[in-house]
Amino acid sequence: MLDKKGIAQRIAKEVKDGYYVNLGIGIPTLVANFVRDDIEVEFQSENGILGMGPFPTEDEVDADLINAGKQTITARPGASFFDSAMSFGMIRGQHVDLTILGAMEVAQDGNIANWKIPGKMVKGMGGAMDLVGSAQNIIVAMMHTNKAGKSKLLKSCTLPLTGVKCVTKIVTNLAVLDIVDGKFKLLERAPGVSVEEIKKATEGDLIVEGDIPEMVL
Amino acid sequence: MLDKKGIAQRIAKEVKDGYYVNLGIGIPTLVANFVRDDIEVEFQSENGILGMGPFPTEDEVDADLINAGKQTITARPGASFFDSAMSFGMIRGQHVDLTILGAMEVAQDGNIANWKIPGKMVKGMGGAMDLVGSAQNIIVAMMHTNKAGKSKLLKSCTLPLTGVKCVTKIVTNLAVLDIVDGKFKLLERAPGVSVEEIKKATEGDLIVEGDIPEMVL
Amino acid sequence: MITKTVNNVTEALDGVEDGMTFMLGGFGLCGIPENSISELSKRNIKYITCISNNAGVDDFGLGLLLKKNQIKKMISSYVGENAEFERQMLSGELEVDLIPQGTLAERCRAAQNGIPAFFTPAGYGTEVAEGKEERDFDGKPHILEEAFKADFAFVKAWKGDKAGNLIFKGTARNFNAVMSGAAKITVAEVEELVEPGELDPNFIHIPGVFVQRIYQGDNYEKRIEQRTVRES
Amino acid sequence: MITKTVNNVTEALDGVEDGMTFMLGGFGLCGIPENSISELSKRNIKYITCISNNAGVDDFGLGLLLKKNQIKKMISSYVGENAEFERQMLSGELEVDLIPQGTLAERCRAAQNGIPAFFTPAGYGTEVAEGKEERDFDGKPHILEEAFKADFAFVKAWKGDKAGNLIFKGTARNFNAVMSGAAKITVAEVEELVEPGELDPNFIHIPGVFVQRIYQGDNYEKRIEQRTVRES
Repeated sequence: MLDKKGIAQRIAKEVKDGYYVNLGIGIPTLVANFVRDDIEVEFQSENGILGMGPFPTEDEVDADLINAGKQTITARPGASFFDSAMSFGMIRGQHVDLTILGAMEVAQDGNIANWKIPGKMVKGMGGAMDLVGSAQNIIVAMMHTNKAGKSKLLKSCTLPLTGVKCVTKIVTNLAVLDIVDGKFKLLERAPGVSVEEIKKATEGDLIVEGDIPEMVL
Repeated sequence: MLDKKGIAQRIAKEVKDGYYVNLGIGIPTLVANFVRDDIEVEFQSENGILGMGPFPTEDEVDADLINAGKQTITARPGASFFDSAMSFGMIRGQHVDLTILGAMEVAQDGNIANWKIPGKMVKGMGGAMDLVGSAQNIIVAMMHTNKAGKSKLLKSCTLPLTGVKCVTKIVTNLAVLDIVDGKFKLLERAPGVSVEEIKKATEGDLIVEGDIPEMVL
Repeated sequence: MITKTVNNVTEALDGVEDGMTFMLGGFGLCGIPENSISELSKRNIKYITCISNNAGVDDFGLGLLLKKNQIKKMISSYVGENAEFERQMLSGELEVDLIPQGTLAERCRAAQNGIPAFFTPAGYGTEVAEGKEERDFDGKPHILEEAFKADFAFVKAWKGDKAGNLIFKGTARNFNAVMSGAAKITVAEVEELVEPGELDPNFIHIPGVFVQRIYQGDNYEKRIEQRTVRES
Repeated sequence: MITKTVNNVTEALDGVEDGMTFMLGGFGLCGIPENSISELSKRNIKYITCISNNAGVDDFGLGLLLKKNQIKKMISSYVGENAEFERQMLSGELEVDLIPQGTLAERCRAAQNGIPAFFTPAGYGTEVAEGKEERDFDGKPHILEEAFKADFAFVKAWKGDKAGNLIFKGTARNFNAVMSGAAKITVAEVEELVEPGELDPNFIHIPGVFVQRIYQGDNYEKRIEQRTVRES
């Protein structure tokens, strides 16, 4: 079974040379730490920077330079700053190659819910609806089940949706799955996790074809 | 009767302190020469400059600095350059206070035709349709009649339209007129021109109320 | 040169009234119009509708107005880093309209550019799409969104000149650039107000035509919400 | 850093084929992609649809392609400063679609930003509106216009870096900025190609993500159509 760091580490392997990537808050943010050194990748933050660098040193901290999580950041050589309309133009116009974000629920039709729990305080969707509404390559990073042990990979989402038919890949603490023909297709098992465990933790329809390899991190 | 320079000179009096002005090609271009020195006016050219200055000296000529008529220009202190989308955003968003352009025909309902004569070579509307489609303050600069002596101030335009119900004021070689309640309202006569002459040269309905003063240039 | 300078924040906010709709630039606390917000608080302008990506924190930014119950409605993409906000929202004192961030930005940009409405895929199939026209383009569903309408836009720039030209710094550009010219009156406060001609016309982010009033701000706190550093 | 540099114009135009739709930046001859146009002429690519504000002059700009009958259709706002253009248009050899300049710019910008369609007042009540949806907003009639679709955008910038970031100069920015990223592949030629980090990230006009290929242009003529001077 993977921890959050492990999920990020596995997702990092999906990041290809030449990709522009938008990372959501939470597990996705950790992905940047695990991207191979020998490929070129640029991170976009929707508040208006392309070419995000590491966190600043004390001396480098600049209140005018933050990421979408409001953390202080730095800019790499070749970076650029722009306004919010152009930033979402990049996203909506499908110029960003990969979007990695968290979810409360994912359904086998590719629907995703990650912004609102009725009856609870709602903070808002931020840029999530724009991202899932436009991105062609969306990886969801999440725990396979919630704290009560209930599956988060469902036949159909129960929470208010963030987007429809948009998720292409899911990496959880238990498995790597693609959405194929309206079902979850199991691709890899987390270290030490059996297909049976994954089946049990998945409420949606699961395609299991042949031997399912254990993932290599 | 006014010549083209006179028309431009009369229109210049409509340019008020603090106005951003877009000047069309032809007579309108001449308006800039007659604007009072004691007021602040900025000229916008739709190819991407606000704060157009005079033509350059030989030494100042820069191929990357032209106006919409493709003439070399200069930029005044406080000028800015921008792309074509933002330039027409200024126009469409009604940030430009006054548009002065030429016309082949103007009708008493405020319609204007200035881009196409069927059967003749058509060069295109350029930015004219965007300008007349959005500007709230449009002055037409033109000769009252065409070369054959036919009126260009009509009950209804005969040529393909550039815009509908948009013209507010017309300055010709004979008169200054406003469009009021779907008619031409005569405001001023050109020096030495009688009301009768204006009536004869105007095909559209003409409102003549009281004494019509001769214009002061 | 058409001069846009006003002497101080008091003049800059001339005409501001109860019940108006304001746009406020900034992302989190980054690039917020600190001086204009202070003045709105001081004047105790009430029943405000705020179009702003976020709602500040308890003791800074729009939190200052929330604390005094000046805000009637928030139109934002992400809120609630603010206990008082949460209390007012749950109690029903505060109306909240949550919309996708890119749609928020584009609706400002549409207002700035005279585009009354546009189609976007964001929010299709979600509650954001309720009551909105839906249409497919190239087989992909979209919804129709309209330009915002606001009385004042309050923005903050790094540098500005007396002609109203603005330059922003880093990620403080965000909504400040798209809100400039998107309301009836745009009020810009700047860290450094210079003479026309001092800013390179090739690198103006927002031309002065989009700005009605500009003033030199002061006492910028520029608070950081998540100071995150690495070992040097 | 993701590198966008290609070695020369030949590599830059890899994949260009007969029958494609191209966007070409520039206003008149100001800021046109001279090197890419030369290469299109040299390769004799035919049956082209060109989205370009103008059509060049007889012996320069798109006039070079017109002369060789490479262009099937022009989508422009103002044309015909060019005798050969006029001849081909009147003879019916050349299709011409004339659209308002602001609509042309916004349809490019829409393609760049993933907006499939938007409403504009330009052209309402004229033949431009024929066959288009009309709708009133605030009592004012508008028409619906759609984003362009193009295979390649050819743009020209003043400076660019290897990451594809672009900076334009003066009024040569025009359609070059709005066409960048508005086609499947954007090819930028620059007067000066520099290393990443040499351009100030705060003053990039077009971020590299909108550009697929960038190359150092050469032999820029930068012709002036209407050289107009005053006495010094």
